[in-house]
Amino acid sequence: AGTKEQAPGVDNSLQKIMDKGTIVMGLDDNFPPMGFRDEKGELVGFDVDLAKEAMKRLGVELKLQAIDWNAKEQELNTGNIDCIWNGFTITPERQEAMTFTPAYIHNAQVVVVRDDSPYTTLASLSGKTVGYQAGSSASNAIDDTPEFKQSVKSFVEFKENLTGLMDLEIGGIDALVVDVTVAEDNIKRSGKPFRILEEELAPEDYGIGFRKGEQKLADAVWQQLEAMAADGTLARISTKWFGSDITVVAK
Amino acid sequence: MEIITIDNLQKSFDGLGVLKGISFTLNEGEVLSIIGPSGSGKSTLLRCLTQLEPVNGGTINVCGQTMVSSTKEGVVSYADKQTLRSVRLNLGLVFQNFNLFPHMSVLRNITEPQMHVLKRSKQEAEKVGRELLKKMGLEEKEKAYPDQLSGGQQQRVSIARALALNPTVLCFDEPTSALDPELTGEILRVIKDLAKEKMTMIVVTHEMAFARDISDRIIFMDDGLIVEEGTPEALFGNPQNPRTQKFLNRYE
Amino acid sequence: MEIITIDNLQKSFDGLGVLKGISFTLNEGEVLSIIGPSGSGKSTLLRCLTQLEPVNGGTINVCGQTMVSSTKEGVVSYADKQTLRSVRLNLGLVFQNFNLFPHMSVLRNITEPQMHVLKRSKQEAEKVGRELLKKMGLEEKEKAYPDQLSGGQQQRVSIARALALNPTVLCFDEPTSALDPELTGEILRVIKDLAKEKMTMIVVTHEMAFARDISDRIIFMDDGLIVEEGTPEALFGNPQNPRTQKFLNRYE
Amino acid sequence: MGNLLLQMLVATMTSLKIFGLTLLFSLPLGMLVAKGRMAKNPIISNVVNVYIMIMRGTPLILQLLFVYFAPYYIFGSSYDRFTAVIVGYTINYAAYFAEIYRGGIQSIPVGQYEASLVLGFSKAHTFTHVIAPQVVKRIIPAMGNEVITLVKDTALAQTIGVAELFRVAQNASAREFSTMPIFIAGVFYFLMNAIVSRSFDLLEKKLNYYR
Amino acid sequence: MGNLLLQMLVATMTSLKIFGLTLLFSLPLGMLVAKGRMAKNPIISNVVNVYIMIMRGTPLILQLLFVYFAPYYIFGSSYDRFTAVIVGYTINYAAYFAEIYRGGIQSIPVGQYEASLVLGFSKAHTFTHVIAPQVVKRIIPAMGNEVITLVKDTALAQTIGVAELFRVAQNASAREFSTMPIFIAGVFYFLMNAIVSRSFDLLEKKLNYYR
Ligand SMILES: Nc1ncnc2c1ncn2[C@@H]1O[C@H](COP(=O)(O)OP(=O)(O)OP(=O)(O)O)[C@@H](O)[C@H]1O
Ligand SMILES: Nc1ncnc2c1ncn2[C@@H]1O[C@H](COP(=O)(O)OP(=O)(O)OP(=O)(O)O)[C@@H](O)[C@H]1O
Ligand SMILES: [Mg+2]
Ligand SMILES: [Mg+2]
Repeated sequence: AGTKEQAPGVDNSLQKIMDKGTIVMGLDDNFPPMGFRDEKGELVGFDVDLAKEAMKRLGVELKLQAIDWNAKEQELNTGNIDCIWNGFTITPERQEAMTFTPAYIHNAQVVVVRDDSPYTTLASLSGKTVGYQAGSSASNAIDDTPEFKQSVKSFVEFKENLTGLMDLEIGGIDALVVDVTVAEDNIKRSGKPFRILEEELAPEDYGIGFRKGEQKLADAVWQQLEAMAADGTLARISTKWFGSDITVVAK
Repeated sequence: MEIITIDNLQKSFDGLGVLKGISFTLNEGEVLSIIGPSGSGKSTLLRCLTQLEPVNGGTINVCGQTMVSSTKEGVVSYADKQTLRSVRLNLGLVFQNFNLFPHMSVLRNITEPQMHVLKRSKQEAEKVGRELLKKMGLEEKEKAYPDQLSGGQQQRVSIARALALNPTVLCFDEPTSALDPELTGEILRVIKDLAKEKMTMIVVTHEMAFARDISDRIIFMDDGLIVEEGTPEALFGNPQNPRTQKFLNRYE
Repeated sequence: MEIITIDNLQKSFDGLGVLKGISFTLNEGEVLSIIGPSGSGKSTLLRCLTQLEPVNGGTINVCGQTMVSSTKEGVVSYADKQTLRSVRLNLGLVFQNFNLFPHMSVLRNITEPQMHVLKRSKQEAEKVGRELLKKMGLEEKEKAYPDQLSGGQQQRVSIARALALNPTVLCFDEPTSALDPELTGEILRVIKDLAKEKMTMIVVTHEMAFARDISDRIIFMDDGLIVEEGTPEALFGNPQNPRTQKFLNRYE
Repeated sequence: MGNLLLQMLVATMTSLKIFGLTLLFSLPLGMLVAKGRMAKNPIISNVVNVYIMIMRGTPLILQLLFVYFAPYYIFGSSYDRFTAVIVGYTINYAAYFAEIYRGGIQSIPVGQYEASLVLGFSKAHTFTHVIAPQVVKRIIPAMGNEVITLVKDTALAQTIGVAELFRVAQNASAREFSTMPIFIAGVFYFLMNAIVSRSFDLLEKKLNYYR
Repeated sequence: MGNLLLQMLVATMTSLKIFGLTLLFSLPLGMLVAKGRMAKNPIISNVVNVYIMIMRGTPLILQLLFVYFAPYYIFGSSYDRFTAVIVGYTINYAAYFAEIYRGGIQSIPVGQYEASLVLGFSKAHTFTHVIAPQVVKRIIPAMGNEVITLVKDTALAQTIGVAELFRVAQNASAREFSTMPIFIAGVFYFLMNAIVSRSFDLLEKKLNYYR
């Protein structure tokens, strides 16, 4: 991994970004509230606000690039984007393949069900049909919860969380595994009768992903986040999107 | 015995009269030729008779069954389905351009109608088919497909197909006009043979010499009407109507 | 003056000889007819002459330019592109089935080659075109498209198209065989007129009476060879070769 | 690697099931639609025409979403996603097949009908024994093209969550950080289509016993 | 709602850009491919044939992913996603157009070439003034079908992250939790295709001045 012109062992990633003056951030433009398009078609969201501020402080221009989430690894590897910053869960496999910052938010994969359904625990979903977004960390979370994985009758993969939620609404699936942030946001905005099971799947951390070996760039971005935590910017942005400070930087 | 009686037959396309009151009778064993200039309504007459076109007025009676009749006020009433079907079976039609079934072998073209319409067994149908093919001089061709035959051979197969259903009357619409002169001979010979066997036939043709040769009676049509009618000798030897005279002049 | 000299012309398709050594000359102002049974190689001869088919041996000389020659050993050598082009311009060919350009108006069919090949201006080309159409009795049809014309009219347009390039020799390959008898007359009259104007022509035809009428000389071909050659009087009145006699017999 | 191939083979079975069931239902349904399109009743023929225009004028993905979700919003009830895929593909392909059938039927010379009528064939017999066999021969090339498109279109079933070949290939590709699985899927589709092509060629040759 | 429509119109512009650019490049490229397919040199014609078979035998989605990502793995460099979309669509549609061109060219009677030759037309002039105009007329119905398919296929550009109409509709649908935007997109596609259909009908009529 890493760009090819880079000599082995030499990390000039930060220098390259500073020289270029821009950094391209890849995100799924359909992943509220972390990143999505508002009514005007502008990319907005918690992660977008964070990235804008951090890059401003770093002194580079931020370019947002919507990508197909299924192809994010290729997008990063082929240099079409410089980082993935979009509620991106840190997993051991991903850490093998790319360089992460530390966690800036704790997240959990939760299970969304219809309000009128009888399910209250993971065990109660035994023999039922469960959905998740293809290529998302929900699939890893399920893999990491083998009893749950085995008890479920079948899994359905969707290209979009939205399709999954719609499918949940019409009863095509009994439950949808999704990030807690996404789940809460969707329930709030759609006003649909969904609820979240208390029992969580693997708790997880969101980080920012860079090409493997681009540690200097990752460190530089992380420093900006720490600074933002220190002066309260981070808390302000979190409150705007989630109603409270849920970040974990420097805590 | 009268096999076909047509009375005051009327037919128009889009309000334009094509048959303007045709009446004639056909007796058993008789060969009737219909001649006349292009557009005079000869084909339309055969098509009305064989139920390929609905008529606008008049009466058609076939083998004692009234196929269609109409009141003075012009209300046309066709017979019930059953009768129409039985009338249709009394009439065989040989098309100008054969209309063989291209996806069936020559023999199958002849057996298929027998099996479906007369409910003959396959064996019986094939026996009849082979006999007819032999009569038509096509015993070698039973396995061939229509496109592998010359036009004259195709026309003979289509005659055999019609004969296989034992029609009381066989109608021909210019059976040689899609054939080049060389092939015309074959077909005319076949029809002559049928005439000798006293097959009742109506032949629309522009082969004057042939019409004269085989017919018991000839009808000359022009502009939707029968202008003159008579024996070949009378019509060709001594035509009465000026239009007939003019028409026949061209052919001398 | 000799315009075309063909010597020992040979042509085979897939090793099968179709022209087996044809030699003749054509003089200025002469009308040469080529007759013979189907498959004797008449069309192939015209196609070799007009470069639509490559030859396998022999020499062709047109207007003093050697188009193709070959050694005793059978090595065929064509002239350079420039010469071939100029030879082609000396020869006009009228096809059996016209080959008009269906997407061009009648006038455009005639002007397009003049403008592209002779680099005439549009004005000049249209002037020539209109004159030729008048000569062909088609002055009213210049704006029509080929599919709106009868076969005979189409053939006359194709003759005008060839004439517009001022060919030294005009070749016809059965110019009437795609026409029904009624339309044949028009074309034969046009060719007769051209003969009267001393246009040099080669006419492949199966209209014996016509060949006899217009030709200065007639060649009878059979099986890739010239069997007999002579004036119409000699060839029709007193054919020497038994094959010629037999062929002409059919047409009496 | 062996595991990946196995997984892809399983997913290929799903793709083939979509393919097979769609053909099974849309081939006869297409005939009904064609009959409707040619109906003498102008209401029927116009309604069917609008249906055909919508099916041909909008993306299949969108039709799939619609077929799966609309019934819930309209009738408050829903059904199995695989069934929805089959329904969506079937009504889409029936429209395409209908137009091919119609072209084929209308190209049969009227003389074939007239000969059948005069010989006394029933309407049903005329259709099954005279017209249909000739139509089949004429439409084979067009049908071949459409069936090849169907093989490729099965890749869109993932839109409503059916794990067919292409979905599985994309997952594997993400998991292994490599385009290889997608490339392998390409080879699979190519092979399936090679088989379809070849079958239609053979069929065409087989029906060449007459012109 | 007004805002949504505006957004969708903007996205429609992207879809139309893909549509227009693809046509701009694939129409002439298709002619080159057709020439290659008909080349006397068997190596050229076979290579081109394999290319056509791959383009027709594998899903367009897969080709898009391949075109966008493969260059990096092979050459170590990558390029703009919109460019990749245009390249992907162009090489795909060029293959389809090539086969249509080839059918058209091969249906022109040999007499047209012979007449041109005997009249002394150059090869280029024969092609541009005699053959091509007749080919255009003959291929219009087939081209019409293919162009309609292209309109719908623009919806697949989202596979490599291009925000065309269908992507935007899906986003809006997620935001507003409603299928309405997708339905509206369907109407947009339908209208675009109605325009395409109508244009081809008019063109066909216009070229009907000769048979
Ligand atoms: N289906 C039709 N619709 C409208 N007019 C028709 C139809 N069929 C025949 N006609 C017209 O009816 C008239 C008689 O046609 P018909 O074919 O019966 O003449 P015909 O005597 O058989 O001529 P021909 O010797 O040329 O075959 C013609 O003017 C023809 O144009
Ligand atoms: N392109 C070809 N390939 C193979 N054989 C051919 C080809 N063109 C002509 N022939 C054969 O060459 C022979 C002569 O054909 P040609 O057309 O020159 O005869 P023709 O004298 O013009 O006959 P017709 O009077 O029927 O036009 C025939 O046997 C024909 O089958
Ligand atoms: Mg008639
Ligand atoms: Mg010839």
